[in-house]
Amino acid sequence: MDTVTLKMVTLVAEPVLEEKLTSKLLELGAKGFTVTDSRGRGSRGIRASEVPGESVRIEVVVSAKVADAILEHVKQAFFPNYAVIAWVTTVDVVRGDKYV
Amino acid sequence: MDTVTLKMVTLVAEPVLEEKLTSKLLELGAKGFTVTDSRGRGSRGIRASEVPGESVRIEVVVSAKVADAILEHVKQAFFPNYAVIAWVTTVDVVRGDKYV
Amino acid sequence: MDTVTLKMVTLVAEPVLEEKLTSKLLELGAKGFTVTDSRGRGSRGIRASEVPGESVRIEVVVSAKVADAILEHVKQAFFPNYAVIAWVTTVDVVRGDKYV
Amino acid sequence: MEILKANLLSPIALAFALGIVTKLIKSEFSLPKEIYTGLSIFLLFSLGLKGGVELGHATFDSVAWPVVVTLALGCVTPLTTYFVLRVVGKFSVSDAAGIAAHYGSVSAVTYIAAMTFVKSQNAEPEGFMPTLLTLLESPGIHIALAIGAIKTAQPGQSLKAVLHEVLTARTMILLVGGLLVGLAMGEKNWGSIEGFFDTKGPVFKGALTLFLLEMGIVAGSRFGDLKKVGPFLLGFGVVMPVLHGALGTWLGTLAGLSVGGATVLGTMAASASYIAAPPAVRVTLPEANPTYYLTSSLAITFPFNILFGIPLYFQISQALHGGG
Amino acid sequence: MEILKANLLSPIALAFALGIVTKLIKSEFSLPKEIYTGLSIFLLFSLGLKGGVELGHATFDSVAWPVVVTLALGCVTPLTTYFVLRVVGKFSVSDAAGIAAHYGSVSAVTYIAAMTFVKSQNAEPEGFMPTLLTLLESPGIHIALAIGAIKTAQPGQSLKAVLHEVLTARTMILLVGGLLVGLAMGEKNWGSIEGFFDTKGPVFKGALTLFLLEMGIVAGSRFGDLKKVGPFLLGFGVVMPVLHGALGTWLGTLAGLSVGGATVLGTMAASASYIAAPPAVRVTLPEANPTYYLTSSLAITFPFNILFGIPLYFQISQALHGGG
Amino acid sequence: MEILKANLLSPIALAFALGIVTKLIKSEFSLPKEIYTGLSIFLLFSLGLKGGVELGHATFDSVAWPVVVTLALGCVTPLTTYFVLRVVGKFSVSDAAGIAAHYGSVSAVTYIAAMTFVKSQNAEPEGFMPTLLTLLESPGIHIALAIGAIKTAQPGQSLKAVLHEVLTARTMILLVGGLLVGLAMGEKNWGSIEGFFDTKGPVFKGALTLFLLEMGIVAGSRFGDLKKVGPFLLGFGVVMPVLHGALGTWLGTLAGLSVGGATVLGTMAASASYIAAPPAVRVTLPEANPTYYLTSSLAITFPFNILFGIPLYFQISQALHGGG
Ligand SMILES: Nc1ncnc2c1ncn2[C@@H]1O[C@H](COP(=O)(O)O)[C@@H](O)[C@H]1O
Ligand SMILES: Nc1ncnc2c1ncn2[C@@H]1O[C@H](COP(=O)(O)O)[C@@H](O)[C@H]1O
Ligand SMILES: Nc1ncnc2c1ncn2[C@@H]1O[C@H](COP(=O)(O)O)[C@@H](O)[C@H]1O
Ligand code: NA
Ligand code: NA
Ligand code: NA
Repeated sequence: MDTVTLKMVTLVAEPVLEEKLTSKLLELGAKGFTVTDSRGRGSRGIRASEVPGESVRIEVVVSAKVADAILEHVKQAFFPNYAVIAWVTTVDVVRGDKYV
Repeated sequence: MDTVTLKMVTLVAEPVLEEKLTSKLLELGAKGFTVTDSRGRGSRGIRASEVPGESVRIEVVVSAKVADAILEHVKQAFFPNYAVIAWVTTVDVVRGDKYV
Repeated sequence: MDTVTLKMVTLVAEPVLEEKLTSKLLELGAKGFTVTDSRGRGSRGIRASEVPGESVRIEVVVSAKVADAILEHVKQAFFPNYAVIAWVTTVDVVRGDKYV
Repeated sequence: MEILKANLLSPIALAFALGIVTKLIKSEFSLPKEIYTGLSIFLLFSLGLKGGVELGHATFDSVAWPVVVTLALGCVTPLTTYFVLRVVGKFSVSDAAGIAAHYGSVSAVTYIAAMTFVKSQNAEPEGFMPTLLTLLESPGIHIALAIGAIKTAQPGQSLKAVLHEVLTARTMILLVGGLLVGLAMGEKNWGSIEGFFDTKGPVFKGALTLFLLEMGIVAGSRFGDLKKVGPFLLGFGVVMPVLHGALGTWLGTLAGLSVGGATVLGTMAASASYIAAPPAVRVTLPEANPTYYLTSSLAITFPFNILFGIPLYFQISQALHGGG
Repeated sequence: MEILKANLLSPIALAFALGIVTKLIKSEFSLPKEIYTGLSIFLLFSLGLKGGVELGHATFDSVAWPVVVTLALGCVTPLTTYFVLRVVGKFSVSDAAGIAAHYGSVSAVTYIAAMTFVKSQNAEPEGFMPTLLTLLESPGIHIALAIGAIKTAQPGQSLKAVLHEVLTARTMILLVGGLLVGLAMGEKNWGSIEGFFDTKGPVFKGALTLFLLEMGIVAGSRFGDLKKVGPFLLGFGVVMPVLHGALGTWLGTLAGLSVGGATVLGTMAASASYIAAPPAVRVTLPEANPTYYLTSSLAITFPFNILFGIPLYFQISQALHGGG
Repeated sequence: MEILKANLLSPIALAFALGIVTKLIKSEFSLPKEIYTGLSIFLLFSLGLKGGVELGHATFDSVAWPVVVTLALGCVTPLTTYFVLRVVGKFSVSDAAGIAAHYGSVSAVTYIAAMTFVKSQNAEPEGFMPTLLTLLESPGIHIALAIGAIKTAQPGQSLKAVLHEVLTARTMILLVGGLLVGLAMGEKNWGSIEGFFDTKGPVFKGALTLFLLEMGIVAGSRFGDLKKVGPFLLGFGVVMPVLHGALGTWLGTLAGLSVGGATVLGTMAASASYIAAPPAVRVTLPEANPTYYLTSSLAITFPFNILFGIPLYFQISQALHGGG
């Protein structure tokens, strides 16, 4: 099977940030993203929505370089004031040229 | 901890394909799957459902061989006409013999 | 980018177990978790909820040691009687010191 | 026969049957989970409110005996269920206790259907019936789970958690809470919302019709498991409710309930919980096979009561009251 | 003009327009999907129930000819659509067949709007209209998909699966099922729930108003695609419904339908499905471009019919019946 | 006292209290989010429609002064809030501005409760009250966020995005849109849906009762944070609404509003937004602590107004109108 090795960045964040984060992802070079509604607990429990504990989980498949840019941006723009968590894993993607 | 190293294939697809995809997964040798409703953006934005941008995210833990068969099938049967994205990652599974 | 390499454990389980599992995760050392509603099929098809096939998908980023403890606990306390599936993958986490 | 026909041609029985057929023809259709939950919230809260408003008119004397027999039913029905299953049915301790928790508790939907039926037969039940429903909900679950926990020598440390969960669950909040709200607001305030919450009005009956359509779908989706549970449980799911139903109707009549009230109490005793009991049993007695308790309560006893049991208990009640 | 104005100032047309404006000003507002589904379930089931109750009064003779012309419309409209698109519009086989599946079927919401409109004009349609709606729903989809499958030489093995899906889908279960339930329960039982399900009552009309608010949002969110489909499809989306609408009204009148009934049949023929057809086409004819069939049916034909088509077919019907 | 008692025993106050108790006994029960949203859509749209129908009867003169004082309140209340918090409460710029955005805007649910209350007291408010509600919604948020952005020297580039979001949000679409729809359709068409949307009818009041049950749960789930916000904010959450409420009632009376109308305007001024303001503040002023603004508006001011504030402003209004 012909696959390309890329990075998948997963961000879990407060729902109010969905729009801000996803438009930033595209700006930084992502070609798409997948968002899932989820709930969770972390160190802060800050919630600026009616539904306590609710968060959005954003997955984005990108090149290693874009992944780094995303993490850098998230760290600087969101970590100080928002409940965001970010992790990266390595994935093999079919039709991977679409995402770089 | 006693784990088996397997592959996890994630497929993100239009909702109309859920039934088609999951029955194919079982046919190709998967022993189970997990589906989550999600939304997203990609290169096409095709939507044949009432809810724009909605998609299903299917995770399936399988052997490397089955993973390859799944990717091969998805590539041939769905990539030309449908908005499907597929990636594979390596996972350590407890009670892993259940899935091969 | 400054990241820490950690483990991400994913558990897929019957909804009635959500509370039991997540409180156990925190007890075993996890600092947070993310839960998503999902549906799926596996080897048993046991369903003790009104919605057939519904399950919860719990993701938790932890140190390798805690990951092992979680798997060990899940194996002993849940595998005999419940429909639970567990897998582990390696992730690079930003602000990773928060999770150990 | 007249009464049975009246029941089978009622909108709610027909909607329930349509739900079953929907599953039998393998349709994917079902109500969204949130709509189903919303309807059940409306129905339960309406019942609680109306019960509270009417409880304001009841005297202590008229309520005391019905409360006593209801609590007695809550203690007896899990035990009869358990012993029948152990002794006659040769079920394991866990399975027998798991099923007993269901038959010892009560199905709120069956209760609502019985209330609607007797009202349509002009046998208005007592106003405090929702009080009895809440009293009958939890004892059976706890007695059965306690038996299971003791016999299988489990620590049972989670029994208290289960008790809290049952007592603070949706049904309880809406019924007990609605009762208190209804009691506090009184007739005058009730007048301003009666057109919406009245349990004899079209909104309530319409919502109930839609709800039973979905319940039919839920019950019908369990029909595939009927062959897995064996002939004993099939018979048990019909015979046990008849016995409990007759017992409840008789005790209700002794306690001074009207024809309608005794019918509803009998129906409660006959019904098996499938909302409160399943998660409690799943967490406390994980070895109990869910296929047994879910299929018997949901795919056998529930449809039986909705379609045939309620008119039967009504006729028993009429006979016991010297009518019929 | 009077009739057009009456329609444009009706709550449902105004709510629909508000929904479109909501999207035009780029608001994120929309009804939760579950509420939208819940409303559609209520509306369809009400229609089925009421139709069933009224079908009880119909004679075989009065129903026979309307059934025949309805089936004829189900066979003719996909073919006219297909050939117009192929010959005049030069569309590919897949695209033409995909669009034909939509225009050969029927939009339940447009049907509901037509029913509500003619009733408000005191032109009560026949009681068996829901029967005709169900008859018209599936043939068009199958004929069009069969053409597409044959012409593109695909195995077409999934046509049977598509048929099962359409026949067991929400609309069918609720309309056909509701019809049978209504037929079985009869006038007497209907009385107890009429205040909730009556298709002339405020609950139905209120739910319909909210539903059309959401439909306006859904249609409005497709407006951005209007420039992608080209001028031909824009014109097609208005001219085709007028032709089919006139044909349906005429055939309905020939078959003996009243002014209201013929108007509703004409509206059905004029309308394009956007609930049952899209997933069927997406799965069976994946090469067909969804932008074409979704935009023409949802963003052109649907608003046209709701705002202008229905009063037009009503006037045609009046003229054909020698009135107006 | 009579008036306070009438309010505390109303279905909506009791349902709200039940919601709070539900959380205090640690129940997991709550309405599904979609049902909650659906109810709020129904309530807001009903208000808009009714307001629009009645606005058709209003003269320019009767509306002009109320509009002026409403806009004045929209400018004054965020400023008073900000300075009290900065000067007396020693809050940081961000926290003070964040809270000011909440108290400068308005809580639609509190508004609805006030409308229902004064109507039940036969003090029918003016028909254009929904117009005033929409006018009061956004200025406060913008003034407060602008102060915060200027004082913390942030670029504030997102202020425009926030403005668009507030103006196209659910509340605005439904109130302003409903108003226009109601205005366009007129009395005659309103008649056909009045039984569903009438803000004095049982459907509206029933939906409001269920909605306030959920609001009680939401408010109650914030009670755990009360000890985190300190005694100052606790007092502030009660004193500030009384001051703003008296000011609003007085200005409303000056502007010529009736007893009921002035009460409702006072309630609006007294209320703090917890739907529109929180996301706007979270995105624009991330350093502001959400625990402060959410707890004070939702767990203190909101219950205070629902249970005690509204009858108080009503009595102030009666006194100002020379009655009481
Ligand atoms: N260790 C973790 N593993 C998985 N998800 C987490 C973890 N910690 C936090 N989260 C998620 O991130 C969100 C914000 O966390 P925090 O910023 O720590 O409050 C939570 O609601 C969780 O959904
Ligand atoms: N780079 C990406 N990362 C994550 N998900 C993606 C990505 N690209 C596309 N998707 C998902 O795949 C779906 C279809 O994408 P496409 O075929 O590119 O239109 C989208 O709705 C997204 O949910
Ligand atoms: N191979 C698999 N890959 C992904 N998810 C699975 C797999 N097998 C089971 N699951 C999930 O785990 C749940 C329980 O599985 P089981 O215990 O096998 O019945 C299912 O409902 C699925 O959501
Ligand atoms: Na029972
Ligand atoms: Na058509
Ligand atoms: Na205010």
